Amino acid sequence: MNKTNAWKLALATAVAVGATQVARADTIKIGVVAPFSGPFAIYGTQFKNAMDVWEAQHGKSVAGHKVEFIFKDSGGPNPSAARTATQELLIKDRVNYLAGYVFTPNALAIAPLINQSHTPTVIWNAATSVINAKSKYFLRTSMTLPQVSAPLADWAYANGIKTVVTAVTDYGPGIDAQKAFAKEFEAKGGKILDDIRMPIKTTDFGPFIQRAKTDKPNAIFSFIPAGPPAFSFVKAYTDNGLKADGIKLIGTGDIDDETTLQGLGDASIGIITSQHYSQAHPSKMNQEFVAELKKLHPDAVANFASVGAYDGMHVLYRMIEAGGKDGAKGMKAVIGSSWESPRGPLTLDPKTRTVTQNMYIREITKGPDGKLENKEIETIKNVPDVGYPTK
Amino acid sequence: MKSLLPFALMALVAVVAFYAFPYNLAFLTRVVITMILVLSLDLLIGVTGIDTLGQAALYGTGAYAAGLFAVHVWADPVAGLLVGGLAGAVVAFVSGLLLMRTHGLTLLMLTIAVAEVFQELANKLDWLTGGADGLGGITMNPVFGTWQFDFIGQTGYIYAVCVLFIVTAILKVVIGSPFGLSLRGIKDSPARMRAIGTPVGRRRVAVYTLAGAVAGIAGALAAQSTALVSLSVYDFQVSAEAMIMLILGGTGRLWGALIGTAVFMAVHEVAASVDPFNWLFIIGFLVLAVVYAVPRGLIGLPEEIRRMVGRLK
Amino acid sequence: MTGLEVIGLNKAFGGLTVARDINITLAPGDRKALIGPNGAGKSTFTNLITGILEPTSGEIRLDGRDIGKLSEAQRVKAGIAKTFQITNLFKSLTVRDNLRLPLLERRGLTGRLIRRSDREGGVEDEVESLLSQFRLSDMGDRPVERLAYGQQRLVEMAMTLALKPRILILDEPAAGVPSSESPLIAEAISGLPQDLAVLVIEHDMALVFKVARRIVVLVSGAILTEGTPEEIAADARVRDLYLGASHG
Amino acid sequence: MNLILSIITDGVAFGMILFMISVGLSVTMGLMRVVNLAHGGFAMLGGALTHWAMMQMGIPFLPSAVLAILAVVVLSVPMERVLYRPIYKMGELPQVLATIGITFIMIAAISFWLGATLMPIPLPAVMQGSVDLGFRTLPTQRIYVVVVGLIVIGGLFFLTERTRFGIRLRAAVDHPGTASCLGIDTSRIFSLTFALGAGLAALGGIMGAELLPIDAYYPLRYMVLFLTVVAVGGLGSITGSFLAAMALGILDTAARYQFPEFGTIFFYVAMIVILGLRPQGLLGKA
Repeated sequence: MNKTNAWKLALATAVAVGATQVARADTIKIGVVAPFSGPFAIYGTQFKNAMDVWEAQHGKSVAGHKVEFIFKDSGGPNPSAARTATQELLIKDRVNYLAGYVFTPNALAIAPLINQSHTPTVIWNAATSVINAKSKYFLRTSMTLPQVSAPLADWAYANGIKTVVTAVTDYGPGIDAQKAFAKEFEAKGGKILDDIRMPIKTTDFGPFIQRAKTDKPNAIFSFIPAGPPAFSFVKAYTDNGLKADGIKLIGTGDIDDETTLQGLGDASIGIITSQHYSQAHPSKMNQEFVAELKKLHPDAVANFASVGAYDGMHVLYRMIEAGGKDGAKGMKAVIGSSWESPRGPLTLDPKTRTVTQNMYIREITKGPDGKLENKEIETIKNVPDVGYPTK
Repeated sequence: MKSLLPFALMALVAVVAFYAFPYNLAFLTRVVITMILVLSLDLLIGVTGIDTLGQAALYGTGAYAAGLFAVHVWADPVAGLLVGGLAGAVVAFVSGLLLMRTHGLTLLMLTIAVAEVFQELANKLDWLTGGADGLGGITMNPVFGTWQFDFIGQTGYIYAVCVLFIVTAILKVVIGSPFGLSLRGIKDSPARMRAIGTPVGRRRVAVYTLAGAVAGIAGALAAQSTALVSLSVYDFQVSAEAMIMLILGGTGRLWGALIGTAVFMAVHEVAASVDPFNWLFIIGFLVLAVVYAVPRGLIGLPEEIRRMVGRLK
Repeated sequence: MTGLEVIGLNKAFGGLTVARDINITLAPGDRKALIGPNGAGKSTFTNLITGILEPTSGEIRLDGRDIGKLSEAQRVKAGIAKTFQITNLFKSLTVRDNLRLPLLERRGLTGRLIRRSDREGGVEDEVESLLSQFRLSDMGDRPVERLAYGQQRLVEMAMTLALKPRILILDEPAAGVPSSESPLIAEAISGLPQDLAVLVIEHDMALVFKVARRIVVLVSGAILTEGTPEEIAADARVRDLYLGASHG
Repeated sequence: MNLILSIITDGVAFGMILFMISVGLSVTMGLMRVVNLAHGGFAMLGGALTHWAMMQMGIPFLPSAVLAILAVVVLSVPMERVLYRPIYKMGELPQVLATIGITFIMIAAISFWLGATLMPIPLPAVMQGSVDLGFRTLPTQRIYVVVVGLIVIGGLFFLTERTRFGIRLRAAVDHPGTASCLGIDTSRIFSLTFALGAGLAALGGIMGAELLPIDAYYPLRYMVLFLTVVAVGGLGSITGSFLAAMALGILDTAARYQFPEFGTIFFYVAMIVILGLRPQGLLGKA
């Protein structure tokens, strides 16, 4: 095969599609790659629900451009499926923008593609800092783990927690979260008594909790990816009666996100987590967001994935508004811009292309409706992605 | 001549697919790679009667070996394939020394366990493998220094199809050889093979090693075409789906492996794009329909139809 | 001596002795039969000779060489082969393939990956001559599972013979064969090469007396007596113990 | 000393759950010679139905659990008749394919009906909190798990050793051909055993939901775990399943206490060693 031909075709199909057209009433296509099936299908559901809310509030077109979404199921962390799906979106469906991406390897796998096609890609979840360094076309409306865990260390030390046992899932993000927390906590003068790494496929967390208990720390810090293991971990904490011994549980918001919160039971009251979003965030915008969500999907709850997608929609719409099909123009318009989100004020940091956002320290309490909620008790303002690689 | 007919048909399908789905070449490439993996499984399950659920251990090691070779040593695709194949063979040989002593459920579970151990090791050795983030930074050189991997995946597809042809042809020759005949003998009756003086244990290890090489080549191709290797190459799902595709297509004749893979992945792709949330229903019903209607797999369909027509007469 | 010598063979599973001080010789041209009631230890004896079981004590010699430590496969290479009690063939393979396998194995060719299995000249000639010897030429390309049972037994014997053994153990060659097909088996045994040492283990007394020149009687893992068919037929103990009991 | 006691208590509680879910699988696999990958699906159905009854219908824990188990049992009988019976004679590979298909449909049905979220089962007040054992505290729920587990194994012993059904069941497991010759109605035994296995799985799913939380993908997520217990215990052996579940539970727990960083590897290496030494499982027939 002739390589120049291939390149021409690639350019014709994916890169320069309509870059010079400014005709109105055209259709802008956006590919959404996320797990819609499989053990992580909850992410796809949360994304889709939040998109419905956005469309209900802001319509299906912007500045005269019709916006069309094409969904591709990536399953779990499966870079080859994610890459194939993305390639098809770019070549066959000729999408102008990409969005979604829940897992780090999936996002990393498409970096070479969007570098060639120059397609702005809004990451709605994947949370490793290094992703955005791999392509300047990545924009991120979720967060990065250091953003979340470092502020929690400050809060913990300031609130009488001097000794901590860390217990994190034994894989990249878990270790990153542990390091970010430990570094900050020890810098303040706190002490890490033990660092427990828990295998990814752990089912019974009781032993880890027992082991942590023997060290008699003021608190256990934990990061476990949201889902069944996080749920069992918190259950093991509450069931083993550590609260009575005065050992607090603190962690990233993954361990008590809204999709599992009600199942944790009243025993979980008092658990402290840090994250960028709580369904109970007391702002008018958030109340409207949640109200609209409940109207469209009565059983749904809003969590971090919801706002990742909702703000992702904001970024996509602003880009389309400014540039239509011209992704470069669109990106120029949104990078550095600030806006109000259901989670609070956001700025798309020009350096890291991840949103700078408030971090909230939340405590599980019983809300006015008798249901459990993550009540925000402290706000750390404007936290950038502190983990972005400095060359 | 007759034996070349299926190859001609295969070539025709490959060419037609290339022109009929010019925008789905990435997907087609994945299908072709999976076909190679399923072929390796057919050599074990279909030909020799060794039921395993651990192809992921061989496939994944091939992928990591090829990925690491490309990043640290030489980014030549063909050399990478050989390295992947070699890695798969080595893992198969070493683990086979233990695994091939067992049968049935025990063998299934042990092969699963080996794949799980490899996955955990790859996670632990994150300085080498990139851990949960995956092994990135793979940029392949042009194939034979001439054909550059292009954006829409034409080179990747043609390259993978060529590898599939070579692998299928080699396996056909092997199955038709005295060695292959002895494998089919082992499937029918290991006890009898022993009684005619065949060292059955060694033969099983040998075929497992060969299958390891083929699975490793499939893994290497996957690593090269995705340009990233993640822990998911060792997933139980990889082994399990390969087995489903093989049984779906029909075991023992290689063509069943190809048909099963093509049908399963095509149905999955179409069903998932029609309804990303509930496609599993479709796959479930497809699988059940095949079991109850054509227990020997899709490759037995023509005969089954002939028999039904015969009954009507 | 040439041939098989079994000297003082014992086998015990825990406290249970299943073979007790067995001494048997089998020289080229011998036609011996091993008989005995159910549970006498005939299968154990076969398994000890072919290497499936390891003896507790005693020696097994082939041409004066101790083969007690050799594996099953190695003993086949050394020249000891047996047929199976219940047909144990490669059911999905054709009759020709069933014969090719032992022939290829005997020549040490089954490790070959390249040549086609049906293109080895010497092997193919031998396949055809075995087929005609056992009158199976018409059905050579049929899968074995589609053959009548008696014919399957013949394939079984042809396969074992293909190994060119010097010691042939026929383990109940007529088991399960309808009596109408039984003469086929006797005829096939009579047609075996003259220099072959044959040990027949059989229940069918008519067959035993037709083919055997000497008969060994095994009871409770030990040899009761050995003699010509006439001597055995006249032996009162054998009558009581075996012939009378099982035919009565 | 405390450590050892801790390992044993946690290990036994974990092992009991593994036992309850896996024993039905072991017996059905031993009896019907069917590789039933859909077994975890019954545990999931039990959990999901309990969740649904409690959260959507407001029924308390105990009646919800009982209703869920009954529903699973009732469902399993026609399933065995229609879906399983044709595959008994088919050989392992079509069985794998058929039961994985059944699993897929179960998953798709539950995620269609109840969504992809976790389905928590709130515990009644008596089972909440923890109990002080002197050397440590133990979640009260685990005490119930152990007690229920002991009742199950006691009941199974009574059933297999002391009842006509049990004698026939053992005969059918040990000599499948002979049993039907002796006039034992094997098809009825298959039905009853299958239903019993499904019911036990549902019970295990509900009792184990604290450790193995229920969601639609439960049958695939824990399939390997349950099969491990069956393989290590030996096909068809109730005692074997019990020993295997206890051994794996305690081993796994010990690894978590002592060297969590090698947890998964340790579990699988232990399994490789056990099965390498005893390919038929602890109490499997050779």
